[in-house]
Amino acid sequence: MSLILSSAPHVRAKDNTQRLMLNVIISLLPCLIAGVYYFGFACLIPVCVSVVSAVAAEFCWQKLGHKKIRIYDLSAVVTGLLLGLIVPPSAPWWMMVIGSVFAIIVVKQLFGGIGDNFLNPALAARAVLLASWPALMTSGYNVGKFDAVTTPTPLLSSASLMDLLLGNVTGAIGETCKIAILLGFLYLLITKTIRWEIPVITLASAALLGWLLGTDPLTTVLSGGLLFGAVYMATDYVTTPMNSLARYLYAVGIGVIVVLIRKYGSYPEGVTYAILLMNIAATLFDRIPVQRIYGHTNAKKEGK
Amino acid sequence: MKATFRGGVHPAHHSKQPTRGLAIRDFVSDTVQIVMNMNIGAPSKPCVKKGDHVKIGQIIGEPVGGLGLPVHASVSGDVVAVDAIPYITGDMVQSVTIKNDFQEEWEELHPLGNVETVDPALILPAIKNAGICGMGGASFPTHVKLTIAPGKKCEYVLANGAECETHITCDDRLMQEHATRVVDGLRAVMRALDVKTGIIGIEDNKPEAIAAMEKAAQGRDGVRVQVMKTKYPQGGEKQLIKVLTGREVPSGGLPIDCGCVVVNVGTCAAIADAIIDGKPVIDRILTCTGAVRSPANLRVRIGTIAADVIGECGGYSTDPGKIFFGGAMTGLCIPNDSLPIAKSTNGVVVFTKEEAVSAEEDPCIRCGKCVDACPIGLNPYDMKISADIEKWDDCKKKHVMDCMLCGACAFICPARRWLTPSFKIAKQKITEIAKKEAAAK
Amino acid sequence: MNVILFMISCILTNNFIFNKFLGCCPFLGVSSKVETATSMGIAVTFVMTIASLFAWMVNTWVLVPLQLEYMQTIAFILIIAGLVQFVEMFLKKSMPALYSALGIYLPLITTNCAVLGVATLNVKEGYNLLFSVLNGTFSALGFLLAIVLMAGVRERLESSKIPECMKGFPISLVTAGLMAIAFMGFNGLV
Amino acid sequence: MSEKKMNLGKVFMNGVITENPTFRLVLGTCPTLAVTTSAINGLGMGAAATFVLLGSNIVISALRKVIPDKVRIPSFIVVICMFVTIIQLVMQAYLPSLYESLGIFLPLIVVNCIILGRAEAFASKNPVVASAVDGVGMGLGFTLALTLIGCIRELAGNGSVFGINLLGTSYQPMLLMILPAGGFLVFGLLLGIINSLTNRKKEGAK
Repeated sequence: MSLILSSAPHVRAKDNTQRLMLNVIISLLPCLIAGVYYFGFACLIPVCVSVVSAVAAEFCWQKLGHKKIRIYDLSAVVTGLLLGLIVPPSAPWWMMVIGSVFAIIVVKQLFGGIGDNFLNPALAARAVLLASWPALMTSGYNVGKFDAVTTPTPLLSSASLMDLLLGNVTGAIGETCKIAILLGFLYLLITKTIRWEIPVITLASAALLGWLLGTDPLTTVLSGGLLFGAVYMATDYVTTPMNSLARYLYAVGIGVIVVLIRKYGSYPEGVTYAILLMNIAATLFDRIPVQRIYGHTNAKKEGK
Repeated sequence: MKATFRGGVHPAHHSKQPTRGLAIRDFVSDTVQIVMNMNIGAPSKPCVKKGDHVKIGQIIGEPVGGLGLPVHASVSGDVVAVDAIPYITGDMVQSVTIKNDFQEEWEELHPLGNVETVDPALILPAIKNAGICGMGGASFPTHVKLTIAPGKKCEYVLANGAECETHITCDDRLMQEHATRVVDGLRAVMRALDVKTGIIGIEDNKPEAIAAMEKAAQGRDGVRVQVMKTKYPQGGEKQLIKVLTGREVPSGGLPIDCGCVVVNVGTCAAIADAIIDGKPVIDRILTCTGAVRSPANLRVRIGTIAADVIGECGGYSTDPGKIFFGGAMTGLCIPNDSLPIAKSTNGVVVFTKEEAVSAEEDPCIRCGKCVDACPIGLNPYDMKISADIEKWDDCKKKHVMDCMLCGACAFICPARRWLTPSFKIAKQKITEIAKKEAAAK
Repeated sequence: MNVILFMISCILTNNFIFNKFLGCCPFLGVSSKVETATSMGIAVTFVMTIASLFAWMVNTWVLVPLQLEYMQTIAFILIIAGLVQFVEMFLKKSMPALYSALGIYLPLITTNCAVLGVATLNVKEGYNLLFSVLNGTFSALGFLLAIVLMAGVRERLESSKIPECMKGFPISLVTAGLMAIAFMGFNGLV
Repeated sequence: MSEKKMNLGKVFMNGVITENPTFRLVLGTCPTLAVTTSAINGLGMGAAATFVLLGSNIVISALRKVIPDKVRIPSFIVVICMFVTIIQLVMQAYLPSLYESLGIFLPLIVVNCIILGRAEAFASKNPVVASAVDGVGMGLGFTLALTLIGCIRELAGNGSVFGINLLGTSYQPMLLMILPAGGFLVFGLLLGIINSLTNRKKEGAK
């Protein structure tokens, strides 16, 4: 009889990395379907190119570096899919390749691969694309149902709240239909993939500050990529703080910066930058000694 | 209101289903092998030799040192061997093997009578003489735990009926079938320590046990039942105290430092047996489940071989891949099924080959689930970083010594990181280093 | 209002590190621990504020009247070197606690191009006394913010599985680049 | 004599390759990042720094026995400053557009660690000729590095090198490359590539 000897615990929760990533992918499907509905099948091109090149980049890097091939953890697929959903539907294929490769190689693998990137790869790639080809990233929404519409920036359009909710506005492929995003959010909550705090606090703080500065709270929440960013980007495990209070601060920070950039900045949309900036600050937030350790009378005195 | 604590996880509760409704049944094997290190402290010294005839309850191992406990024969018959065997820890341990003659001859017992009327001063010595140690798995000598250091005061005695571990249902059955014994034991401890309040904490997934205990506690001085939320590690000493009294054990301290004493319900029953019947620990209730044909709650003699227990449960249902004593969260693996059960063994669980495969460590994805799960409020992610590069000093700064190795973080980790084993090593290393430093001084 | 906007722009939009590349050496060299990075940042803030003040005074009241503008660089570097010496001595005497925290960073600051840079920039932009000092202080605070954030990220990188060839400067530079991308979000904020 | 020449050659190559100030020692990062938005800027900056290095190395080496040890750093800075002021005035007069695009980084050559570093590490300990060769070598190494980074950034960010369009009109320039962030990224990635190449060489040698 050969018995395995191992240290406790002998059971593990059923959710592993791959499964969590799969949950995220499933939760993104409504957004993708809504994108196809509004922008036509053509918008699948940037999405597919982005996913394929992300996985290919990860595979090549690991193969060439003689590392363990980890593409089966699906994290590259998530990165590619997220990037594909936050670009305009007519984004050229070569731009998606550059974006995905940058996300996987520079933002993720150079720092050590999954878990070690300090920025959300998809968002960093979007920021790179936005800085490199601003014209391509802020126009090109006029495909599918929006052939005749020529509003360049979704934030400036005077769409009704209902249109915003349904996604009947121009914008990035996956960001417009808020109903689809909410469906995805619900799925992520039910499967316990993410916790509700970060999205809700982000949205609430943005709505509150927006309201103080004279914007209708619902418009703040439903316009642009805020909802998508709050649900899918701000909750990215790797780049959020670990402690609960730190997470709340992080979420508030995102909401505040989003509104400030929208209101005063030169970019029409600040979600990308807000989340990236808070990603950078995440490790500093984690230094705040927030959790009281059982049996320690004064957590603050203990230092970090 | 169902009380609970911060953090925690919900491991496979369905694992308890096979044995939940099964009544305790007696099983006496034809050979027992009784090891001498069943409790924390120095191993006892065998005082019988090969060929001796022993009766049930006869002392076969004499206590050594302050934490020592006597060991009693659990069957009557002839001693066939006194030798050293490798035990769970891998160390060689003295053991006494007795061939059961099934005559059930008992050594003369000295009952003390009703727990409400017995002289409180006699209770602690009786507990010691009965060889009682923590039956929930800790195996700390109970009489030592109940000896209150001067200057400290005990205000609560807590009976631990949480049974938050996976697979194990023996305490559940014990509370249902022997509720009065549990309350008797609790009362005995309360009287011995002159404590007014005794609380029995039970998780809400055991409604029958709660009903039975509430009934048994009726009319008993200062005893009440508190229902707790079902969550692992509800039965951890520190969590139990927090939930039942709102107090916290100071870091590095003992429950008594916050005025509490925690006794497992199984230990309570053993104490009651020792006072009322004068019976030492010769048997215990355990759950044998997993990949066995008919899982069961058994009352077995101390020293019964694991293979015999599994045989009594119909044998293996498939090729076993892993066997451990205790629940799946903290249980200890055994290298083969010829090891005997000890006083603190509350379960024998068999895993199939598929269940036994250890997951490979993936890179941490910083999901923070371990931080949320830690019932102590530590940051397992951070501690693991230091432990992996063997920076024990940093581990200590990150409070690894407060870790109680409950396994919640490792259970929840989606990257299957070996968090708890790393912390176990870190704690050992830090203790070793501290010892060395103390010796150098 | 102008003043406030100016201060914000110094810290965020025109960040010394991410936008002007001033003070990169200490930014890359002294950012491995958050604590030391903070000390360095504070020391720089201290020196940059005083240096802006003195450089402006010397430039406006001495160099310009005497038509010695071409001596600017020499004059400024001497002022800074002298100031750093003076600050060091002053701290040593009056605030030993602060000195022990900042002491080792002070000599490094002489050759920190951010300090000479801010003095030169003030003249180039034609700032008055108030704005020169504000520019000194708040640009330095921007440097402080950048170096502390950088240190936070680098502490995290310590436990990462960075490829061998990227360890050290390369990954720090890439990190700084990615941070600069994020800071671009502040473009046009003021 | 030939031995001496060998040494000088070694000193020269030391600056250009073995101890390339930018890629091996990672000194003078600020100008490296700031002015390399185009190849010509990189070249101009490199040339200016080379001139200062050469001048300061010669003067400091000549004065190395005169300057008291205690005040050597301030003296070095004054010498360097002198040459910086000269090059500043020269550029302003003859190359006003380059002078404008280099901006404050021209006076900041004073605090460039490469120059002070060479003064301290080499010129103050070696004879004039060797110091001059070292200055030129280091300066050339710096210039080459800056020009290389400038070329890459200009090519990707503008489609041209030294102002000559190479990639045609259909190329969509990657603007990021000529933004500050692009400077950090290109420099970092180049360093990484160079490290990995030298590591491979070392392993090959083993």
